[in-house]
Amino acid sequence: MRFRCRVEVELKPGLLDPQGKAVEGSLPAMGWTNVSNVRIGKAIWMDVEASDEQTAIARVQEIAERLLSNPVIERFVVRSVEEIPRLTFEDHA
Amino acid sequence: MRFRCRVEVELKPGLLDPQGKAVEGSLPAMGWTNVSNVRIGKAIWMDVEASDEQTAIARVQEIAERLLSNPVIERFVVRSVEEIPRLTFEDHA
Amino acid sequence: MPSDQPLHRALGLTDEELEAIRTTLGREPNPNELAMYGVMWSEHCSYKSSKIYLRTLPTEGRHVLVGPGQDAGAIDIGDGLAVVFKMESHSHPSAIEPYQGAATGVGGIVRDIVAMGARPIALLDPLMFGPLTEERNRWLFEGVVAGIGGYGNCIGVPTVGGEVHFAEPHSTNPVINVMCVGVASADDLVTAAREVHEGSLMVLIGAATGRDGIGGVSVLASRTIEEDAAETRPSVQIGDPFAEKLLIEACLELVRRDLLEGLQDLGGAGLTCAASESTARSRMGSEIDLDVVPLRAPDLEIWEILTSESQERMLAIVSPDRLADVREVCTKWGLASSVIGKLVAGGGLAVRKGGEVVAQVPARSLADEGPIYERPARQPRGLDELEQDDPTFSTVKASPLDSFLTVLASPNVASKRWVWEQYDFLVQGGTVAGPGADAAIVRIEGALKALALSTDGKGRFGHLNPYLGAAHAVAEAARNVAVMGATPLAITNCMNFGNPERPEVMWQFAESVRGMADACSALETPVTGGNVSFYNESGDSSIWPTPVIGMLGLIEDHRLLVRPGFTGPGLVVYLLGETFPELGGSEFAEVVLGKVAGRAPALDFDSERALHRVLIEGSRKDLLASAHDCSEGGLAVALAESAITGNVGFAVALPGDVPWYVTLFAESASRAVVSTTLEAAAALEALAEEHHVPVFPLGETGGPRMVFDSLFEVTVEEARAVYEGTIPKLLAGEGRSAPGS
Amino acid sequence: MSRRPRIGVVTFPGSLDDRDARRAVAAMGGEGVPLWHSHSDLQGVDAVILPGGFSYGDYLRTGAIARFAPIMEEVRTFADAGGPVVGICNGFQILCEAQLLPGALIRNRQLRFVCRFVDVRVETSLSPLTEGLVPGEVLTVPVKHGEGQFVAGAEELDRIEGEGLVVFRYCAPDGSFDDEHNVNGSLDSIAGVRNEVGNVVGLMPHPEHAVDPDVGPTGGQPMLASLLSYALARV
Ligand SMILES: Nc1ncnc2c1ncn2[C@@H]1O[C@H](COP(=O)(O)OP(=O)(O)O)[C@@H](O)[C@H]1O
Ligand SMILES: [Mg+2]
Repeated sequence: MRFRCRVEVELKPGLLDPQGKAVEGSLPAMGWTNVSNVRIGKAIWMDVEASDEQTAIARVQEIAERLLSNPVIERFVVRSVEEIPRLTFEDHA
Repeated sequence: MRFRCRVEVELKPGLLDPQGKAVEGSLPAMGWTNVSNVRIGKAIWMDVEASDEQTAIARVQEIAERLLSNPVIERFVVRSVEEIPRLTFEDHA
Repeated sequence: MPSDQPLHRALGLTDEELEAIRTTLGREPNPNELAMYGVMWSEHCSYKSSKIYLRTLPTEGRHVLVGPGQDAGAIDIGDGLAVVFKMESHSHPSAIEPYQGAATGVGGIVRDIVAMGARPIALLDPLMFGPLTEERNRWLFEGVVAGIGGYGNCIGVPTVGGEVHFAEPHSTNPVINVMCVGVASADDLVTAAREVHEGSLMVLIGAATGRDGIGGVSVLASRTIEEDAAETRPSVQIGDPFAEKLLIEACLELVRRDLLEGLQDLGGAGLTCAASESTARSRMGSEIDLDVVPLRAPDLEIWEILTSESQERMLAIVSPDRLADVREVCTKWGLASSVIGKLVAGGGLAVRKGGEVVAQVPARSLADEGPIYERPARQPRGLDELEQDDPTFSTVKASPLDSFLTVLASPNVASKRWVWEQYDFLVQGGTVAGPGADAAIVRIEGALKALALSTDGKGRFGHLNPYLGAAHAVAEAARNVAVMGATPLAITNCMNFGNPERPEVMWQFAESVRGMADACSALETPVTGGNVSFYNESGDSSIWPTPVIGMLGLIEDHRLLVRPGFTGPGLVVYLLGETFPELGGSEFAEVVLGKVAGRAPALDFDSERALHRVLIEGSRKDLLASAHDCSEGGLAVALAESAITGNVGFAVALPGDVPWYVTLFAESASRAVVSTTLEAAAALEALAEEHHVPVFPLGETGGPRMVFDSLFEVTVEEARAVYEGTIPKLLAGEGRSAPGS
Repeated sequence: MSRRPRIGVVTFPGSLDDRDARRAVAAMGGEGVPLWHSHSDLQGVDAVILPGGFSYGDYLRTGAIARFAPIMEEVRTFADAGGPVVGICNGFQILCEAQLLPGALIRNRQLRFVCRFVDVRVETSLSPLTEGLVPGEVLTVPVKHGEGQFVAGAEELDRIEGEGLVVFRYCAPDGSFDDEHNVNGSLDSIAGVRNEVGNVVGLMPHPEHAVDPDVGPTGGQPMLASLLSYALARV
């Protein structure tokens, strides 16, 4: 079976996110106030062939740990689309 | 009230995603097979002060449209954390 | 595709063009064939409006190895080496997606150079935007610069020069040109003269074909922006510079090991263009099989495969006995290679899919026999009045100091450091003089020889007088090379214009070509290639006619090069060349008097050549401590830049019989500010006199201040702050229009 | 007469300054030995340089994919045995990803690529690039990167500083530190670090682009001279 999985990677909380900060800084001049705490991470999607969802997620977990994130500065969460149906673009489902 | 919101931006389907392609291409050599269709997008989090969730989401929608994406090559979805509680890192909730 | 009009019109073909296709084929074309003719006969690919004019350009010279008509021109620089160079526009895609538009522009021109078998060693990027006070223009500017850097930096080709101009007409139509320069051993050049054989294989190398950029460049660049807005939007492509880097290395290894009979990039019009051009060039026919083309999406239509502009692909012609070696090289670099067809007898291009012939047309009819138009041309109304409105003798209310600071702070004049610091100008280790000098100097590996490279466009002059605008662009590009001590050899160019279906634009084009031709003949710098970019207009706003010239020069020993900055105190400063009362089209007239009007400065080719001789000989005889050409902002800016760059002040005396603003700000051609030691001064004067170049001692260098006679003085530090600060400040929001306005 | 040290320079897909590094090594009297990413063989070199560039396009994260290349196993073994390893720019990023060096490199504070000649101050003589140099010495070398901002968690940074692992810092021409000269916003102006043992060093500036007086300042000469003698001393 094929599972569409999603890894979200972001900088660890204590670290400054230069990109997020820049976006936040540009908002007021464009007329948007009341927005704070902007952080920019990655959303990585992939299809995994596996016998069941748990196996698929375990595989992605491993990939995320070793390749998709750098533990020195980042953390991540893995979800399969089954778990988060409403999150996705329509055709991902 | 403050709402934590999340925008996910990705390249439109059909467009080449060089990052996803490079990651996918490197997986077999690292021992991971059965993974395909890797696409890398952005996950952008922000806190929005607003009277209700709908207003917050509308604001983020606007920001995503004007600042965070270019409709020529990208598309996006906006969600507030209330809608997707299980997706997040613990302290995002 | 919209269904409310006949297919051929939806594909951009006229009824007459359809008729011509019917005549060629002797039957009704099928939809796939129509799509192929649609892209190949587009303005962008066929040059149908410009061809009759381009034929009048001088293309021959003793250094020319390859002239116009191939992927890029080539110049012999001696020692068995050839320099390959070409410029191209990517303005239309960049106007809707600046990062990717500019990035893929770099990728495309680099592949043109690689297709000739040359290693790309330098990039230059002439750019034009609307004023940075508008948010959208800042977005375009920042995105384009990031895109050029993002792609060029990642493939390891240094971006060593270019230019940036700002003018209102570019608000809706930014101009993005990129020039690439490569070097090959003359024996390795992959030219049309190579022998190809019946039965040789067509091998597609690199990326898979996807739905991105279907009809992209050819369609986008053959219409005006508002026609594009909705329908053609998705045709922007995403660049993959990493794939390009691998493609460069693989192709150059194939060339070095002599494994190829031909090599062609896939750019505008994609596979259709590459296949038909290679086939036509081979004077044979070919059969290609679309089932073999690697696809990114399985459901691509036939016409989509044929016209997709997916990036980072090349088509090689390979003899069957070399195929294994070719595949091995591709695999080494991690690239796919697919035998998609072969050369056959005859002159037809036959395309198969699923075992059936889905298109069959004479290759030459696509590649070489497109329509040619002699479109009506007419001088724009009001041009004479515009020339009459000359600002040279207007009353000037601003003080000399204020005028100076206003001109120095103009974004056209101010330092472009913010741009070029985003480019890796050092990689490959050959950059002897990078951005910031009049010309970039890139040394040939292992030799004292170096290339001198400059790009120049003169939009304001062209607006007033397209003939002179083009001629000045050539002269200034040559002067930029000569001030550094190099000899101008040849040019490439990119002609940026509005809609050729308007007679006024066609007239501007014809005049520009005439100006370019005259200047190139006079300066003995033949045209080896170029690109025409039409349809740079939207609504009633068209860009100024702007041919951009890419000049190639050569200096035999790079250690003799002369730089623009004053090298220390105690030097004698001279002005070479004569200043005339010419403020028409000047920076001063625009930013101080608020006028883009008047007569463009005159240009005398003999004076220009004489100046070059003095500069080049002056460098060879080591008579020059510094040299910098006078262009935008006139003498005042040339002096200020020499001081700011060299970090040393000066005091100059100015002639009293001419109004100060003419002396300081006229943009008369054929001039340079030079400095020399006291000991060499007499020899320099003698050299100038020998060549009949007027030489005026202005004063000397030294101290922390720039002293302009009794008119005003300003510290070098203060001037530097203005000069360096302008663009960063504009981008940081100072001087911005209010949000929402 | 001692032999010429053989300095291996690894080419990954997307490496760019590999030829420049070999040329610079040769100019300084060594021999630059090309090494290929997919080979598991260091050809008996005396030191290894991981050069600058955009390995795998710098996609995902800089250095993230290259660190899995077969040759990196050999580099790790070589480093563990005390062999000198130098990472320049992308090479530095790869060494951090491989956790052969502490910290990480993220996008420049200004979010733009920067190509500029900068001054760096030598902070320790205990590294292959600074063995003969005196702490406090200022060298002019170019940087050219988009992701060179050195970061580490607070504790890790304390350890890096505490153990004296900082090799270079961005500085003013007089050797003082300030925000203006911190070209990419790195923590503590850090431009280069070493490992605990002192045989592995990484830096964002490019010494290989600063050895030839015809093309610019020569602050890279003393660094590469140090590498060559360090490499020979081990043999
Ligand atoms: N403005 C010009 N001046 C001279 N030659 C030109 C000009 N524009 C185009 N050419 C020549 O016409 C040929 C076709 O140009 P182009 O389609 O841009 O090349 P390519 O097919 O490699 O993309 C090239 O050889 C080019 O050098
Ligand atoms: Mg071409």
